[in-house]
Amino acid sequence: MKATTLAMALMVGDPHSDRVVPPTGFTAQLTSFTSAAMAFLACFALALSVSSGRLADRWAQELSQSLTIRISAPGDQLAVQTQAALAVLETTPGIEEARPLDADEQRALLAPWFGQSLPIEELPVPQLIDVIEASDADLDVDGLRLRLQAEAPGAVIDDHSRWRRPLVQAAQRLRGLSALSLILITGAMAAMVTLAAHAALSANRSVIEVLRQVGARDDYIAKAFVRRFTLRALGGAAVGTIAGMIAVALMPSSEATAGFLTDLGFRGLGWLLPATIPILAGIVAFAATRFAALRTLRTMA
Amino acid sequence: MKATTLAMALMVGDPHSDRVVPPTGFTAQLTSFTSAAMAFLACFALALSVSSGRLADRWAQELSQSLTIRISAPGDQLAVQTQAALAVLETTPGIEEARPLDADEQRALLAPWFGQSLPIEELPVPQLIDVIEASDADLDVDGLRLRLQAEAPGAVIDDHSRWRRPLVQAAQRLRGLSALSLILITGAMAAMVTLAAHAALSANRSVIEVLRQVGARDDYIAKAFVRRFTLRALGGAAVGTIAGMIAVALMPSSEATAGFLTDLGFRGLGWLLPATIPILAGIVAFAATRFAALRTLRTMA
Amino acid sequence: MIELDKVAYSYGGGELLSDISLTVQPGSFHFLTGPSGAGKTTFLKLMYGDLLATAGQVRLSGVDTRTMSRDQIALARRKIGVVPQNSQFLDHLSVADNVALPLQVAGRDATEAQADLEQLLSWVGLSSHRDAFPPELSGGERQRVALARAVMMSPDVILADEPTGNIDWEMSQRILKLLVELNKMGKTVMIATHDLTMIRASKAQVQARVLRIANRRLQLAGADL
Amino acid sequence: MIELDKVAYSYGGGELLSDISLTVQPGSFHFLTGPSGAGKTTFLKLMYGDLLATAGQVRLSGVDTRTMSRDQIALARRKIGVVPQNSQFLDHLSVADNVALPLQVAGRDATEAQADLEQLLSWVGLSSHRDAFPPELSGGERQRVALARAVMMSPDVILADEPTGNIDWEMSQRILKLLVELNKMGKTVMIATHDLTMIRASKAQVQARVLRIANRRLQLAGADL
Ligand SMILES: Nc1ncnc2c1ncn2[C@@H]1O[C@H](COP(=O)(O)OP(=O)(O)OP(=O)(O)O)[C@@H](O)[C@H]1O
Ligand SMILES: Nc1ncnc2c1ncn2[C@@H]1O[C@H](COP(=O)(O)OP(=O)(O)OP(=O)(O)O)[C@@H](O)[C@H]1O
Ligand SMILES: [Mg+2]
Ligand SMILES: [Mg+2]
Repeated sequence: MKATTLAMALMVGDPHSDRVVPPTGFTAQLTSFTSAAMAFLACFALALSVSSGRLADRWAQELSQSLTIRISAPGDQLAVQTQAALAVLETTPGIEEARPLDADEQRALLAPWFGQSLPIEELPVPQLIDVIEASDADLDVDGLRLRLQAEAPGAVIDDHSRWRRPLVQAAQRLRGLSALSLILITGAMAAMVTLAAHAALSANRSVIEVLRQVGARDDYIAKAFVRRFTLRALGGAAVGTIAGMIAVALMPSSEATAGFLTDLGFRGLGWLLPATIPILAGIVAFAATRFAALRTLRTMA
Repeated sequence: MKATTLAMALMVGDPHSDRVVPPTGFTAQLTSFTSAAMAFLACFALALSVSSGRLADRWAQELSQSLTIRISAPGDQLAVQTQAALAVLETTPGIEEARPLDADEQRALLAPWFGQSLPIEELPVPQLIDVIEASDADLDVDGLRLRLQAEAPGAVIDDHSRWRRPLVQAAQRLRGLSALSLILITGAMAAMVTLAAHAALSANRSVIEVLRQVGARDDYIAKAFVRRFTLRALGGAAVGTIAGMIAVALMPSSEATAGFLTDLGFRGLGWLLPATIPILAGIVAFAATRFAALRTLRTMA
Repeated sequence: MIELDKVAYSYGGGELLSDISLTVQPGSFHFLTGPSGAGKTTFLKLMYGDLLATAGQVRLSGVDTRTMSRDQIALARRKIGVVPQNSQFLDHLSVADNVALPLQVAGRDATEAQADLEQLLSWVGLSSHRDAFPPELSGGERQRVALARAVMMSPDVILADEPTGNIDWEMSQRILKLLVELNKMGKTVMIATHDLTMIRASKAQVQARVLRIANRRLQLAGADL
Repeated sequence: MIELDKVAYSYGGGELLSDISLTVQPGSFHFLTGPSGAGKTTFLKLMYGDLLATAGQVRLSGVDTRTMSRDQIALARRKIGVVPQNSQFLDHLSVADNVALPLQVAGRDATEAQADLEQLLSWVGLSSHRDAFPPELSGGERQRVALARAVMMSPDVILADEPTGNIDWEMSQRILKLLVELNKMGKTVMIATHDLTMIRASKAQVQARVLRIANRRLQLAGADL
C-alpha cells in the first residue's frame, strides 16, 4: 500500500527531496553500470533461453513419433512372422497404430533405388510395418526388440528418427541453463544494487545527519535516496537491455546453414520480452534501496 | 617493474599500511560479492565454452568426410554415365578419391534388405560411387550437383553425413558465444571493481586527508587500498569460482542419453582452467584499484 | 517549554550526567558552561531528542522524548534551531540553499522567505558568500552559516553549541546581539560556551542564567563570573 | 626555517593574501590573528605545503614548495606537526593509535615511543580516553588529541590552527604551557587564534611575536594587545 504510493510518487517526482542527495558519486555510477552490464548479460541469457526453447519445440515436433519394422524371411515364413510381429505390437504399451505396408507403398519406397518398374512380387523383398507411437506414452524400444526377437526372428527395428531425441533433450537443457543464469544474473543484480545503496547511504552519513537535524522525516530522506537509485538502476538497465538487444539482433544469422543456434534471438512479439528486464531491475532496485535506506536510518537513530 | 614489486609486497603483506584503511564497509562487501557473482557466472560460461568446444571437435571428427553418388539409368546408359560422373569428380576440387563400388560391395549393402542371395546382375540396381572428401578443402556440394546433372542426369548425391554439419557449426557457435560472454563478464567485473575502488576512495576522503597530513606518501596510501581491494576481489572470485565449479560438477549428467550438453563441465586437467578466474580477477582488481587510487590521490592534491 | 526531570545519561560506561532537573521557560536566555568533556554537548542533544535520557524524563511541550515516535521527534525539531559544535552541511548545495534547507525539508516555499534569508546572511556577515559551497568556507564562516540555518525557520528555541569557538571578538559580539534580539522577540535561547568573556559581555544586554555542568551535576553559576 | 617571500594566494576569485614576506626562525614563537575569513588557515596551509602559493615563494629549509615533488612534501610534513582547525581522525583506530599514526606512517616502531605517548596523553588530559574511538570524543577532546598527534613525532615546527577553540580556560592554559615548553626545547611554534586572552596570558611565559592578517596583508601587532 505504502510502497505503491511511494512508487507512484517516484514516477511523478519530487524535485524538493531530490536535491538534498549529492548528485553524483561513484556508487551512483556503479549502480548504473552494474544494472547496464547485468541487463546486457540478462538479455543474452534470455535470447539463448528463448532460442533454445524454440529449437527444442521444433525438434520435438519433427520427431516423427514413428518407427519402421522390417521383416526379412524366406517366402513362406514372411506372412507368419508378420502376423506374429503385429500381435506383439498390439500388446505393446505406447503404440498407437501398427500397419503393414502394401506392395504399392513398398514399391514407392524402393523406387529411388530401382525405378518404378521393380517386380516386387517376384523379389525376396522384406515386409515393412509402419508403427506410430502414442504421443503421450514412452515406448520401450529395447523391450520391444527383445520380444520381437522371440516371436518374429526376422524382424529388425529401424529406429531412424530416434537420433534426434538427445538433441531435443540438449536444447531443453540449454533452455534450462539459460533460465538458471537469468535467475542468477537477476539475483546478483539485486544484491549489487542493495550493496551499492548501502554504500551510498553510509558514504552520505553526514548528509543524513544534516537532514535529521533540520527536522527531516525518515520517509523524506529514504525517498530521496530510493528515487535516485531506482532511476539509476532503471536507466542503466534500459541502456544495457537496448545494447543487448542490438547485439542479439546483430548476431550473424546464416540462414543458409539454417539450423541450431543460427537463429539466436527473438521473434515477433518476443522482442517485447527483454523490455521486462529494466522494469524488473527498477522494481528490484526500488525494493532493495528502500529496504537498505529504512534499515540504515533506523540504525543511525 | 614497480607494479611487480608492489604485487610482491601485496603477497607478503604490510600490516602497517593495512590498518589505516577502515576494515569494513559496504563497498568492500560489494567488491567481494561482485567478484564472487561474476566468477560464478564466468565459471558457467567457461564450462559451456569448454563443453561445446569439445562437442564441436567430436562431431567434426565423426563427420565421415564422405558421400555416396547413386546413378540409376537404363542398362546401357549406366556405364556411360558412371564414367561421366567419375570424370566430373576427378576435376572437382576438394575430393580425394572417387571409386565405383563393385558388385560384391553393392550386394553387401543391399543384404539387410534382400538377403545375400540377391541376383544383383539381373536387377536394375543403380551403380554407387563412394566419394572421400579431402580433409583440408571444403567441397562445394551444390556446385557438384549441378555439374553432375549436366554430365550424368541419372546421378543423385546421397549426402547422408551432411546433416551433422550444422550441428558442428552450432556447437562452434555456442563456444564462441560462451567465450564472448566470458569476455563480457570479465570486462564488467573489471569496471565494477574499478568503480567500487573509486567509491571506496571517495568515501574515505577524510582518511586520505588525515594520512596526508601526517606525512604519508601516495604510494603508502595507494598500497593500503590496493591490497585491500585486490585481496577482496581475489577472495570473492575464489569463493565464486569454487561455488561455480561445484554447481557445474553437480549438473545432472545423464550418461544414458549421452549426447550434447549432457556432459557439461570440465574433464581431467580441464578442472584447472577455472582456477585462472580468481587469478585474473586479482590481477584486474590490482590494476583497477591502483589506477583508481593514484588518479584519485592526484586529483586530491 | 523544555522540562528535564531527574535526567541521567550514560554512553555505556559510568553516568556522564546524573539527576538533572531544569525547566527552560519560553523566552528565557541560558548559558551553559563547564570544562571540556563535562557533557555540555550531550546535554543539548538530550534537549532536542538526538539522545534519549537513560533515566528520568525530558519533556518537549509536555511529551516525554522517549515516548515520541521518530516522526514526532522530526516534527519537534522543526521548532528547535540547533547550532552544532561541529556543523555539517550539504556540500553540494550553496550557502544560501543550506540556510534555506529547513524550509525545504518542511515542504515550505523558500522563495517566500527570500528577504529573511538575505537579511540573515548579511547579519552574520556572509552576504558575499551566499553562492559559495560549504567546503570553501573558513571555520568561523561555517559556524555563522550554521547559526543562520538554525534561525531560518524562526524556531521557538535556539540551542547553540560553542557558536563562537572559531570566531573573532567583534563577530562574536554581533552574533550575541543577534541572539539577544531573537530572545527579545520571545524565543528561548541556550548557548553552550567556554568563552567567559562572552558571558560577561552579555550581562549588559540580557537577563541570562548561567548553568554549569561539573561532576555530573547541573549547577547555577553566575555570581562568580 | 620557513621563509615566505612576496607570497600571494588566491582561491580563484580575487587575491586573499598579497605580498606576504616572513621569515620564521627556528625556535621562534608566533601567534597569528585576524578576523574570521581573513586567511589564517590559508596562511598555515601555505606553510606546510598543503596549498601552493599563486605568486612568490614559500621555502621549507630553503626549497620552494612549488618545486617539490609530492613525495618530498610528504617527507617535509613529517617535520611539521599540524593541528588543523577541524581535526579529523581515523575513526576505526583508538585515540592512542591515532596519536601514534605519524610514527606508523613514517615506518617507525610505535612501541619504542610508548612512554612518550602515555605522557603526552596525560598532559592533554586524555589518559582515560586512550582506548576510546574518535567519534566518541567531545569537541575539546578532539582538539587535544589532534595536538597530541601533531607533537608525537617531535617535529621541528608546530602549526596549530585554533587549538583551543573548543576548550575551557584551564585546559587552554595547560595546552599553552605544553607549547611553550616545546618551544623552550627549540621547536618553532605558530598558533592561529582569535583568543586574545590566551595571547595576553602567554606574555609572561614566552617571547612571542603576534602577527595579524588584515586586508590581505600581514602586519605585526603586539603593542595594542
Ligand atoms: N558517542 C559517545 N560514546 C561514548 N562516549 C561519548 C560519546 N560522545 C561523547 N562521549 C563522552 O562523553 C563526555 C562528554 O561529551 P560532550 O561532547 O557532551 O562534552 P562537552 O561538554 O560538550 O565537551 P567540549 O566542551 O569538549 O565539547 C566526553 O568525555 C566524551 O568522551
Ligand atoms: N577551498 C576554498 N575555495 C574557495 N574559497 C575558499 C576556500 N577555502 C577558503 N576560502 C575562502 O578564503 C577565505 C579565508 O579562509 P581561511 O579559512 O583561510 O580563513 P580564516 O582566517 O582561517 O578564518 P576563520 O578564523 O574563520 O577560520 C574565506 O573567506 C573562505 O571563504
Ligand atoms: Mg561539546
Ligand atoms: Mg581558519
